[in-house]
Order: sequence, then C-alpha cells, then structure tokens
Amino acid sequence: MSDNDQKSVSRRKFLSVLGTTSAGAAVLSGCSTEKVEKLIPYLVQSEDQVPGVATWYASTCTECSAGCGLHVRTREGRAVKLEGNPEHPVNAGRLCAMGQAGLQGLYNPGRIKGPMQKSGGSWRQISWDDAIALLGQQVGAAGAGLAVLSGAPRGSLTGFLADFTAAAGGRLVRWEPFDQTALRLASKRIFGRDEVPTHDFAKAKYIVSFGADFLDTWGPTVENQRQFAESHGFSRDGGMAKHVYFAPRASLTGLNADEWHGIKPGSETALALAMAGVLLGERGIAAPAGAPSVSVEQAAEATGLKAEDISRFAKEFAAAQPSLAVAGGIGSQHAGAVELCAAVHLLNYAAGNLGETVRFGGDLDRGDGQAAFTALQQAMEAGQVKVLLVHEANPVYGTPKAGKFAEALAKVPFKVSTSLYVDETSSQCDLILPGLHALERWDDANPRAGVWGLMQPVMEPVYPNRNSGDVLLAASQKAGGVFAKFAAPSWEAYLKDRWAAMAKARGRDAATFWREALAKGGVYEPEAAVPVKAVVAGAVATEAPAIEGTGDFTLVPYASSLLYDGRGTNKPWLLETPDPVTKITWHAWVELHPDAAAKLDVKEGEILKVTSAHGSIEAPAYIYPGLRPDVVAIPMGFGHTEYGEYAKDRGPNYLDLLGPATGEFVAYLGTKVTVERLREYRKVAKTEGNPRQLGRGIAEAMPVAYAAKGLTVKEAATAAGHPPHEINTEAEVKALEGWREGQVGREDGEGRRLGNYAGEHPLWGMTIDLGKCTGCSACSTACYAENNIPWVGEDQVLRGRELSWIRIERYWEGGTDGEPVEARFVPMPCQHCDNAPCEPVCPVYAAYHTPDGLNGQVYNRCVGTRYCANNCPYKVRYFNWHAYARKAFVAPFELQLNPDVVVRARGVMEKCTFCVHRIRGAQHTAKVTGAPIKDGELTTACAQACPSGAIVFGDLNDPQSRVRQIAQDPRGYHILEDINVRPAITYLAKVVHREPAHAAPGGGEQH
Amino acid sequence: MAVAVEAAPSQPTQTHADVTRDVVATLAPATKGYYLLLFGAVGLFLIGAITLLLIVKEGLGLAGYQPPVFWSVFITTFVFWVGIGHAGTLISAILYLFRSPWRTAVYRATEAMTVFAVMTAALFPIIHIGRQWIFYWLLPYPNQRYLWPNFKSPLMWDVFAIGTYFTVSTSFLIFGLIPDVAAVRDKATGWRKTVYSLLSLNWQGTDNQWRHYSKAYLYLAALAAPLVLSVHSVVSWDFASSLIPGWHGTIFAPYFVAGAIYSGVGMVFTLLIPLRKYLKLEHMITDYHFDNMAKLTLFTGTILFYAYGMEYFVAWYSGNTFEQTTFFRRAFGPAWWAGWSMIIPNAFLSQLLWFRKIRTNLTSLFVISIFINIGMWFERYVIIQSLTNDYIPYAWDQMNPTWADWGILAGSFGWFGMWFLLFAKNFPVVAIQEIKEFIPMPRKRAGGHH
Amino acid sequence: MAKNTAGVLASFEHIDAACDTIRALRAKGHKHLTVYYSHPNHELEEACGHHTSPVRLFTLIGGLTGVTAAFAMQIWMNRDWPLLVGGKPIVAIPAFVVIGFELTVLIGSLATLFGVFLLSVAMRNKGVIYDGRYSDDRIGVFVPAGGAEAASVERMLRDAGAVEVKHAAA
Amino acid sequence: MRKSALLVGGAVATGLAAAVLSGFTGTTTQQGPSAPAAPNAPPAYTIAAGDSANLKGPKQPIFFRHDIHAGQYQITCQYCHYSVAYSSEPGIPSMQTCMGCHLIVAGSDSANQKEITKLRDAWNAKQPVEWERVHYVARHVHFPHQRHVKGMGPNACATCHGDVARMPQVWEVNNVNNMGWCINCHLERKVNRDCTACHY
Repeated sequence: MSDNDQKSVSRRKFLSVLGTTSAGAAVLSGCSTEKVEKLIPYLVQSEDQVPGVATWYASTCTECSAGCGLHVRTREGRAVKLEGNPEHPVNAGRLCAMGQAGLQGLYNPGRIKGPMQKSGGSWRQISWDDAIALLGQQVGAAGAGLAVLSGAPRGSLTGFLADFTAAAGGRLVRWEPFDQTALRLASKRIFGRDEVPTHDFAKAKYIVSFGADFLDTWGPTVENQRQFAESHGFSRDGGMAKHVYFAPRASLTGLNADEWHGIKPGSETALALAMAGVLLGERGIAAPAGAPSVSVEQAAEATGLKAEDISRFAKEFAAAQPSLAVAGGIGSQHAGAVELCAAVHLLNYAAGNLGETVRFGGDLDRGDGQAAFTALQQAMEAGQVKVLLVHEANPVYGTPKAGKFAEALAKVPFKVSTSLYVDETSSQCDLILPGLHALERWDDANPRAGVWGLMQPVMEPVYPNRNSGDVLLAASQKAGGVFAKFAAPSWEAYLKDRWAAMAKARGRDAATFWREALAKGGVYEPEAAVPVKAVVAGAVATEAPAIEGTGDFTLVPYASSLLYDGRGTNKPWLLETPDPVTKITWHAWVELHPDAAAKLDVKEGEILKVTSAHGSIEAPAYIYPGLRPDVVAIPMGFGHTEYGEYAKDRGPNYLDLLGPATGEFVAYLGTKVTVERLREYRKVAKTEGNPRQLGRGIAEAMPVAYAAKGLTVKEAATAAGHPPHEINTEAEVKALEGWREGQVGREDGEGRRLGNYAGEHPLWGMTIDLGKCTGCSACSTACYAENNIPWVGEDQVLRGRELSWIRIERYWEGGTDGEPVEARFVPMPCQHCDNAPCEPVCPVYAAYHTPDGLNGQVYNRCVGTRYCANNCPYKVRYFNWHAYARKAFVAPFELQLNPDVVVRARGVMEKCTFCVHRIRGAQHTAKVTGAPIKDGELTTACAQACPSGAIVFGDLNDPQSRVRQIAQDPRGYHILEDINVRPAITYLAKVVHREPAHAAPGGGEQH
Repeated sequence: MAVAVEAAPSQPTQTHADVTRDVVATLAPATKGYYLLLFGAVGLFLIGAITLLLIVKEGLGLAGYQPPVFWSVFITTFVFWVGIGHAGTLISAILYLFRSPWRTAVYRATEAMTVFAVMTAALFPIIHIGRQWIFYWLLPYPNQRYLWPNFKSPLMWDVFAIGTYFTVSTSFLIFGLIPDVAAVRDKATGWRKTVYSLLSLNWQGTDNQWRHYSKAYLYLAALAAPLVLSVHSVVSWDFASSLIPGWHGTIFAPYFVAGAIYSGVGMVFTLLIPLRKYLKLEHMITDYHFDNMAKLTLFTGTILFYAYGMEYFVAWYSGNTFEQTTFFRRAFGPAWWAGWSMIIPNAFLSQLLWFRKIRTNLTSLFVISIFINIGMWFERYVIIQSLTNDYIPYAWDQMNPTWADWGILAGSFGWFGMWFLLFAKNFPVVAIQEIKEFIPMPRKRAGGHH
Repeated sequence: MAKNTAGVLASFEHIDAACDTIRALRAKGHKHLTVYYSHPNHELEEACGHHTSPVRLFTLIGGLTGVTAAFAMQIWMNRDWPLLVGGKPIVAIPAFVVIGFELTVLIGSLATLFGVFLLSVAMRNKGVIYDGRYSDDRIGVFVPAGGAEAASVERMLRDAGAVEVKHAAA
Repeated sequence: MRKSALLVGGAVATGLAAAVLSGFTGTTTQQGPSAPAAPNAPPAYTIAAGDSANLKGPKQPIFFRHDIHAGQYQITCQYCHYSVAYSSEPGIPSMQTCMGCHLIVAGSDSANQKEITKLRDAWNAKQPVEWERVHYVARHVHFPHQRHVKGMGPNACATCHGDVARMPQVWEVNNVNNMGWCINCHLERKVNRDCTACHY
C-alpha cells in the first residue's frame, strides 16, 4: 500500500480499467466466446497489483457495530471478495452473511453518483466545490444550531464529529438502533459501570439466554457464534455446554438451544431473580443490598413454567462452572428491559461468572441511547436545530412512525446527508454529499477497548464521491471561524495524526506503527479487565411490564440476522438468502403459531391485517411452531419506501405498529395487536419444501451420553430403541467395501491417461459438523460472492429456481402433541459422490469425475438436458432457466464478479464445485513454486466463512489432513448412505442434551 | 398375439378392379371439411412454432418447470408420441410376420401414423434441452475438440433408438407404398401421373421385381418387429436407469411397451373411425378389423392394469420408504387428480372392451379411444411427476404447467395432424396390393388353387 | 433409353391360365419371360420358378456391419478420451448393447433397401412394353420373340386364353 | 495417427450429418502445433508505419515492432510481459515500461520516430494506448501462462504465439482459441487432459 493515496488511486483507476476489459475478468458473456477487442495497459505499473493475481488488503467491516476485521481480495483493482481477518480478535478470520454482502453495498446500483441539492422539491446535481461551499456557509451560520446524527461506528470520525459540533456549541448524537442500552443501564445500576460488558461464550459450560439473540443480532454475533461453537459444539474430551433459551419466540439462537421455553413476555425478570435466589441459597452467598428476591413459585406463576423446572435450571446453572446468563435482545426488549438485564447481572453475580464469562472494561461500541435521540428530536421540533447533518443513519425509516421523527426533520431549515444511497432520510434532506464506502476510504473503527481497526481504500471509488471526513474538513475551511482549526489537508492526514498520537501514547514510532497496523488491519490489545462488585443502586422491579393496547396477540418484532435493522435490504444477496429460521426470501411475513393459525383458520400465505393502537400492516402469514400461541412475530428490515429498487415493495414496516419511543430505548416488545384475515393470498417465497425428514436420516442427532461413549449413529439409534431400517443386504455391503479399491484401480489405469495434477491425486473431501452448524447461512452468502451466483428474484424463487449452491436445510423434529419443537440444520452442497448418479446420465460428459475426486461440471459443454439434476438424490444441481446472470449483474454489480469463475449462461446446469478454481489456482502455484499444497492452505469459500468452523475441507488421501481425521469421527455419517453413491462429504451427527429414550435419531416419525 | 386367426371375411363382391378403383377414389380432390381440418392443424402447429421461438429466445423458464421437477410436459409429450408410434409398427410388422389377416386393411394408415408420430416425438429432445442450438453435440461426429458423446447415457441410447426407429419405419412405409403408388400412377392423369410415376420409381410389378420385393418386405418386417419392443424399452430406461423413486423400476420396459401399444391402438381408433367414414372405406375397414384391434387394446390395457397394480405392490412390499412415499402421494398427494386421470381410463376403462357390443360399436370405441389418449398422456406425466418428491424432503416442490407447455403440446398435435391429413389425401391409406392378395383371382377351371 | 425389345405381350384375366401358359412357354425354351402382376402371388412365382432372392444377403451383411461398427465405435470413442462417470468402467459393454442393437437394425434395413433397389429397380429390364392394367387386375406375360416366331407365340398365347395380345417392334 | 482415427470415427459415427455439422463447429484441418512462422520478416528494419496496414495481423494504434525489440535488440519477452512467469496473465507492459527506454531512444529513422512520438504524446496526456488484441481464448477457458512457462521453459511463448521476434506486426499464427489446438499439444506431451484443468 503506497503512502501517497492520490497516486495509488490513480493507478488503481487504470487497474480497474484493465480489470474490466481484459485479464480474464469474468464478464457476462458467460459461455459465449465473444472477443475482447482492446488491451489497455497500466499507465504506471503498480507494485502491488499483478493481473491475474489476487491482492489482499486488510480492512474493517462496518456493516454492524461489531467491527470485524476484513481481508479484502482484489483483482485488477476491484474488490471481489470479503473474508475475515484471522488476526482480528473479534471475528478471528470468520465473517457473517451481512459482512459477505458488504460488497453489494459497494457496487450497489442505488449509489448516488454525485452531490445533489434539493431545489423546489426536486434534486439537481451540483459540483463538489459548490456543495462544500454551501455546506461550509450553512455550518458557519448555524452556530449552536448545528447538530450531527451519526450511525457510524466509534472511531476517529466520531471523535472528529464530537470536536466539530462542540466547536460550534452544537450537539452530536450517536444513534445505533440495536445498541444494548438496557444492558448498559443495568450495568450502571448493578455494578456502577456505564458500559456494555463483553461475554465469553467459549468458557461457559451452561448458557441461559433471556431473549438475548446472540447468534442473530445481539452483540458481536460472529464472535458469539465462534465461541458458542467452541463450548456448545461436542468434543469427546471437552463435553458440550448446555444452552437454555427463554423468550416468546424461538429465534435462530432459540433454535440452537437445547431447551427453548416460550415464557410469558416480560416474565423473564422474575425467572432470572428466582434462579439467582436459588443460586445464592445454594452457594450461601448473601444477596447484594437492595437486590429484590422472587420465589420459585412466584416465578413459576409469572412465567408459566413448572416450579421444579425452574429449580432444575437454577441447579444445573449453579453446577456448571463457569456459566453464563445473557439478556437484552431486541426480541425481548420490553419496557422492563433494564430490570431484566439487572436481574441477569445479579444471576451472573450469584453464579460467580463476573470476570469469568462476563467481563467489564471491554466497553463495546454503543450509541448515546434513545434519550439523546429524543432530546435531539425535541430540539428539532422546537426549531433549535438550524443545520442537521445525518451521517450513516436512517432514522426516518428506523424509528416508529408514531414517533414523528419525519415531521421533526421537516422543521430543520437545512438538512445534510452523507448517505451513499437515497434512503428515507436522505431523500428528506436539502443536500446530499454522498460519502465513500468503507472499502473506498481511509477510516478506522474502535468497536471495543483495545481494538482499533483500520480501513484503507482498496480500490478507486466506484463513483467519484468523497470521504465525508474530507468533505467536513474542507467545509470547515470554507466556514472558517470556530471551524478554522480543523486545518488538516485531508482526512487521511487527519487520521494519520490521530494514529501518530496513538503511537506516541504507546511509545512507538508513528511510521512503523502505521505500517504494521495497515498490514494487520489494525491494533489489537488485550482489554483491561475491570473487576466489579454488585452495588445495587435503584430498585429492580420484578413484575412484568404492561403491554400497551388491546388485542388477542402480543406483537414480537424481531431482527433478522440478514437484514438487521433494515440496512441489509438493498443487497440482493441478503434478500435471496433465505431467512435462517423461516426460509423465506424477498418479502415480509407474519408469524403465527400453528394453534393460533388453526383457531383463526389461517393458511400459509393468507394476507393478515395486524392492527395496533398506532397503525396496521398487511403481510402474508407463515405458520411457525417456535412461537407462543398468544404472540405474532414480524421480521424487521422490510417496508422501505426508498433505499433503492431492491429494498422497495418488500412488505410492511413493523415500526408502523409501535408507539413513540419513550425513555432510554425503544420497547420493541410491548404492543398488543389484533389479527384479521383479509381472505387474500400471497404465496410466501420460501425455499423449504417439506420441513419434516420423514425418518430418512438426513439430519442425524444423538444424545450427548451416547456421543461421549463414541457410538456411531447407527449404534446410537439401536441403543435408543430405533434400530435403523437396513436396506442393503450383506452381499451389497460387501460389494460396497470392495468398491473403493476398484475405483482407485481404475483411476491409476485410465486416470493416468487423463493426466495428473501436482503430485499424487488428492481426493478432495469435506466434513460438516451438525453439532456446530447454527444455520446462520454465512456459508451460502459466501458461496454467492465467491462463485458469481446470480440472484433470481422473488417470482423465480416461488418457482423454486434459486441457485444457492449450498443451501441450509432446516428440518423440524417433534413440535407435535406438546413435545418441544427441535430444529436441525443441514448445509447441503454438492456431495461430490465417487459414484455420482449425475455423471453417467449426461450424454455429453458435461458432468464427469475428475481424477482428484471432484464431480466436475463443464458449463460450456452442457447442452441442458437436465437429466443430471433429476438423477441427483441430493437435489443440489441448479439450472439457468433464464439468463439470470445477465439480469442480475447490472452495472456496477458486474465489477464484483470473480474473474476466476465463469459466469454461467442461460440453459446450462451449475452446482457447487468445491471451489475448483481455488484448487486449480493452488495447484498452479504449487507447480510453479515446486512446494506441494499443505493441508489447510486451501479451503472453500463456505468453509472459510463459517463462523462456527463447522465446515472443514481438505484432501482425504492425506492421512494427516484434518478433514481425514474428522471424517473418521464416530459421529460421522453420509446422507442417504443406502443408495451407495459414496458422497465425499461426511456429516457429524448433531449432539443433543436429551434423555437417550427421547432422542429419536434420524427423525422419529414416518410420513 | 391374441388375435383371431379365422380367415378374413373378404368381400366376395369385390374384385381386384374394385379395390383399385375404391382406393384411388380416396385421392379425389378434397372437400371443404378437409381443408378446414388441415388449416386447423397448421394453425396449431404455428402456435407451437411461435412458442418454441419464444423459448429459444427467453429460455426454458417460460415453461412451468419447478425444481426438483426438471422434466415435465415436454418429455411427457415426447414419450406420448413415441408410444403412439408403436401400434403402427406392431400391426404392420409383427402381425405381418404372424400372417394375421386383419392387418391388411388398416396397416397402411397405422404405419403412416407411426412415421408421423415418431417425426413429432423426434422434435422434443431438441425442444426440451436448455441450449437447443447445439443439440447436434449429442451426435458422435468428429470435431476439432476430439470430444465424443457419452454412450453410457440413456439419453444417447434414446438418440439412436429414435433415430433408428424413424428411419426404419419411414422406409418400411415408403417401401410398402411403391407398388400402390404405381397402381395409382396407372390410373392417374396429367401432372399427377408424372409425380406418381417419379414416386413409383418406375415400378411395374414384374415377376423379378416382386420376388425381391416380397422377400425384402419380409426381412424389413423382421427387422422392424423387434423395434416395437426395443424403442419403448429404451425410452423407459431413460427413467428406469435413474435412481428416482417411481422411476427406478425393473418392470418399466414391458410396462412401457404395453402402454405404448395401448396408446397407439387408441390413437388408431381416433384416426381411423372418422377417416373410414370420410374416405368411404366401410367395406374395406370393417367391424371385424375394429373388433380385433379392440381385443389388442383390451390385452395391452390389461397388462397396464397389472403393471399399475404391481408398481403399488412392489412399493409396499419393498418396505422402501422412498418408494412408498412416492406412490402414496401419486394417488393421494397434491397431484392426486393427475394420478387418477392415469389410472381410471387406462386400467378400468379398457376393461369395458370385454363386451363384444362395445368392441363393435364405433361410437363407444371412439369415445374410449379419446380417454385412452388422455389417460396415456397423463400416465407419462404422472411418472415424471415422481420428481416432485424424491429423496430430500426439503427440496420437494410441486409444479404447474404454463402456457408455454400447452403451446408446445398443441403444436405437436398440429404438426402430427398436418402430416397425417396430407398423407391421407395424397397416398393410398389402404394397401391395394395386400388387399388383393386376399382376394382370389378369377380362374377358368373351377376349384380353388392347389 | 434402351431400345425396345421385340416381342409379344399377352394379358390374362385368369390366373390359372396365366400360370399354365408361363410353364408351357418355359418348357418350350422361352427363358426370358417378363410377367406382370399387381400383387405378390405364390402361384405365379412358382410358375416363373425363380430361385430365392439374393436380397437376404444384403440384410445379413448389413446387420453384421451394424453390430460390429456399433461396438467398435463405442469402445474406440470411450478409450479415445476416457472419462470416469459414476464409477463405471471406461469400456462398459452392457451399456453399449443398446446402440449395438439399434445399429444392427438400422444398417441391416438400409442395406436391404439398397439390395432391392439394386436388384429390382436399377437392374430392371428396360424397353419391355407395359400396360397400366397390370397394376390393377390383369396379368401380363411378355415373350421376347421376333418375326415369324412372334406369330407362333401369339397363336399359342391366344389358345391359352390371353384376352389381349400386343406385338412390340424392335 | 489422430487424423486416421478421426476418419474411422467419422465414418463409423454418422456419416452425412456429421460431415455437415462438423463444418459448423469449425473442424480444423490443423493437426498439432504448426512450426514457428515462416521466416518472412523483411531483412532490413525499414518498414514505414504506412505499410503496417499491408502487413499481416491487426493494425495497432502505434506500429510497435516486435521484430525490432525482440528480434534486433534481443529483448526477452518477460522484460515487457512481466507477469507471465507467476500469473495466469502475461501482463501488458505499462506505458512507464515503454518510456523507460523511449525517454532516451527516439528511433533510428523518421518512420520509427513518428511512432515513438505517438507514444510520448500518449504518456504526456496520461492516456494509455489501446492495443488491438491479437490472441484471446474464450471466457470459459482458463489458460494459466505461468504453468506453461514453467513447464516448457522461457521459450515456450513461440509454441503458441509463433516466432514473434520476426514479426514486424504480430499476427495470430495459431488459432489458440481452438480446443483441438490445445489438446494436440497436451496429447503430444502426455499431460493433463482433464476438463476442469481449463474449464471451471
């Protein structure tokens, strides 16, 4: 990375030109052979960009406030893939679906192409100079009437904004809809620390979540999931932690719990306190002064649980050291959320988890809370705000309509937005100064104490816009006066100064410090853990908060891990990736419990009118067993009226139902609604067919007791009294045993004539640990990004034509006649069978077997008979019924295409390739350098992304390889083993905390 | 073959001259009704052609495909038409070898039906593939890539089976036509005469020609006969050699062949009953012929009945949950209506033909034949719909045909009808020479020939 | 166009008459008769006393060529660029049987047709006069004879019951 | 051997259809890599840019003389095509590379000087020269240059690109966008003939 940004950027310009016209860039010609006419050389040869060779830059993800570290893969000057930075303490090389989709924010067609001023209600393009002059003049005149509303992650910019507003005596409000205000306030109340603590799920042996969706949206989800997999993923020696989840709706986190209890909304506080009471009793500790106490019976009364269950939880919780209780999730954020978090703090205190699994001093990034926001809004209404700068925030969409923020905004004389897109807020502004995407600009983020992530421009901006930092600095100079002191020539310079100061504070030389930070993606220092003791200040109300309004149902809005608070909705990847829980794509829905649905006689897809005191919305129904019968759940993130073509017309915005936010946070859970059938239908575009596995042993599971004994799936089934239905006769089984040798023999004989790859033939294989997989869908989004998979849109998904190469199947177990519903997630990529049924039926050898054990698919040979897809027992082959790629990758989306992967044309079959381009790439390098491929240096996009590390890829012929080791785990099994297709993917059965008797491996019930 | 061997009640009143006259009379200038029919057929064909153009332009997505259903109406129709063909070859080739007397009057028409049905079917492998413009990659021709097709693929077997079937049945038809065309030539006048004499390859019916001809005809029949059994067996292996529950059945070959003949004879009724009336061939194609064909229908229909039963029995008896699910859903699943519109006409309706009254009543035969056509189309549809629920429940899905599916289906009927109508009006639909074979020539001396 | 053959052409209505005549003529040494009739007829074929048609040889050779070619093609093409599919052997004979059979039938029947064409159409005796009614209900017997002989032949034919006799000049 | 094999195959397979259709797929008569281009480069290096239109190969915006650079001055290919040894892409020399020499070198005769002036103007205008592409392979083919250079040595270039050192203006000696061309070579050298070696 050169020090002179301007120069390196101008280089990258030509790189990008070259990238798009030559150097094997995957353009949409797909399988056609249309000729590239021009070869455009670099003007100046860049030392860090070689055509055909990927260049990696370290950066920081800004999709949410977790601040994960990134490694950005660029080709010919274009960012083509985002991956986690292994050195980063938060995500340790992993990345969630939202992070993967960051690219689609970068290359989004909805991006604004230059500064725009509203004159007479319509927008007109203006020059940057005019825009900055205008801003400077307005800011200069605003004085104390200057206000900034920023959703940007904490970092140098936030610091600058603070100084910037302070200079004029104005105000800065940092607004993050999903910040954990309740948790922070509770910490203040119980421990006197005004901060959001960090949690260690890896250490915890028993995890209780009171509606804290730590796998969906609560806190740094990638880190949570990684740690959760560590403790909750089964290992013979380490055992397996237990996870209990209390909330009216089972979110993805709930579905990954060993026990989910849909307790009465708002009753969590009593439950937590009761458990704390039992613990204190057990361990003979005195309750901290002022801590309220709730008896088990009262709690049972409040929650609707059995008293003995509650004491059981308490005892198990106490027995496991250390344990962890968490609260404060969006789905359970009711008026009493602070009390709840306080109670949970007491519970952790009683269990002695403080400093163990709950640590202070981390000071996670957070906003200023709803109170500050409300104050700002009042000031706006009072006309005290002259100039409002909205930075990376969309409050008009993200706050309840009843809160009337839009009206307040209208009262501000001059409104400026730095939004990259025309969204609900920026469209209301007078001036838009489109900023740069995090991958195009200099910036940094400070998600928690001790972690400073850097962002650097990895490519020339897609549109000639400017970093908001630069704009503000320039505007300050124009404004002069109190702003004159912000004299840094550029944001990069300003940033470097701050980092120089950081270096100084650490007694380091600024230049080296900076260079190292750039290379590592930032500075990572261990957080200074602060010991705390319980000093209960202020009472903890134990009774459930009132649910306002009337109606038979309580409204449970919840945040989806893909769309988050609605910022993901303009990214087609996130819309096409099915919601991990409901498997619905592209459009909003309303969730009803089967009983409630039966009572109202509602079928899936019937449009329901949900009405509250504040408004009503209409959306199709989805019947979901993971709900209390007396609640309806609605996903957040839909209902955009602006924010680009992809976000529009995706159903209603749940916020229309909520009352105005009062106090410190929005009480998402706290509205009663009535549900009414409209007798109109709208088919729900879900990717799931039959949610039951009909005893076909697709998603196997076994009780932890058996797993610990090292039983295989079949043994476990037999032990549990469900002897597996044997289809293969002895003779057949014998035949199978001899089969592999026969295959190898053939490969040696005729395989040799096919030529040989570097060294001996590897045998590529994969293992997927269902005990670790949480169904988060990061792998399928990563696959979209890596393999140029086009999205097909709602109408085609309704026809089941989505092209997701690795789909996450979600099967329900139980849920009938009172027993709790269990979800099992199965990532289903191509199984690369040795005995692949798809191969022999292809009349043109487009599907065939490579010498290194891949199930090859030659797109340009495929004529599209589709027999292979019919004959695939796993149904993992996908057909281009239309020219999907052409339709999907409209400019500038085509810049994100991976040049190493052919874009498939209409009429050809496509499927998971085990990232064959990565394999061949590694083999080319191995050939050139002469160094053989080492285990682990080559992996697939899905395995790379998986936050749980559930997917492992490697060479099965190498006895030392990790994948080979794992494949020999007793829990290992092949899906549909009986049909003898010999898949290359070994699944490790899920392990459940259940009495062996109840565990019905392979799904008990038949059709 | 369970057909009557009693001698054909040849009409004593008829002489050879009558036969020639009557058959040549069928070639008289066509009426309005004929042209109406013809234009109707051409219209349907155009609908299909336009649909195909749109599909080639926009993609197969226009049709109702819904994964996991990667094949549907097109392949259904393909198998349907291939099946139709079989009755023709059966009657013209196998019954010839059996010397069964009742074939002579009807075999020419059925033979023509075969050729045109296979002609229609042969279009579908091209229509249904994703990149129609490179269909020829399925042929083993030398190319600069040094690539060959995969002969292990049932689809390649199909290519050869259909190709062979089309070539052989076409040449069989034309070969049989030569002497008749000569006969027509000798009656015709003007430009028609020139055309027919070209087509007749100067056939004169000399002793020398006849002696090669009749031997060759015998060998051709002998070669064509196994095709009746092989072609639909190969087609059935397109399904049977896969591992999809509902396709993966060892009874498929005989089951499909029986079905093919059943549907074929059904189509023969549908075509011949009106044709006979229109061309006034009542005294050549008589109840006796229909009765025998009805018996053939009954026979094959009963085989189908058995096969259906067997499929369900095997599914149940195998204890294989995949098979069981498939067949359960076939009858009671979301697409139950398709399942029953296959079983009722094929298995049950055919049983009505036990009654001679129904066998000899043309109206009832005609109505039944229509149901047979529908039923047999649905049989293939239902079998292919097994895809909706195979191994992985999560991937299950139903599909609904769209206008594109129906457009192509209509087009195929138009295409077939067009050719058949043109043939019926321009070539003898009854084999003159073979009818004559069964009418003794006048003798000087009394007494039959030794 | 070959020049016409001189001879006598007789038309018969009665088959037994025709047969007797043909036998008689052959007995008298007329070897190169041409007999016209409208449909395959055993009596006449016997009367003409031909040997079995050699066309079956074409069928046999064609069929054999077909089956050999089919297997040769499939085995060679599979070995020419061997690709593993579904763990099956490169040369999987059972899979080749179908095409083996199809090509047997295909080439066999094409060869047969070729045979007939060669023997009966291409090699037909040109220049012998013909009457349209032979494809209808009459049997024609043409006896190549010239000059005086023609007269005797005509007489004999009329006695045998020919309904019509024509003379063809060279 | 292959030719005869093909003939057998053809005859056996489907005679007529095949013959017709193979025409569509551009069956090539070219068997095996053809010898480097005939020594038809003019002896003296005095071709005016005007003549370049009459030379083989597409006319380039600047009449760049491979025969002078690679031939007369013996500059190795990799001096300009810098990434060929370690990347799938050979790399087009940056304008900077050109100017590295042509800051000083002004050309021997007026004709050459004219061309070099074009280059310098482009450099001053910071406008990259848009060369006409001569060799290309279809999008669905991945040709790793580095692997071939490694396997066949630095002089591998001529095998596909012909004796560029003798071409005043580069033309396509071999149709490299032709699978048969690749396969012949792979067969001769008995190297990998797996589909996914190039197609993925």
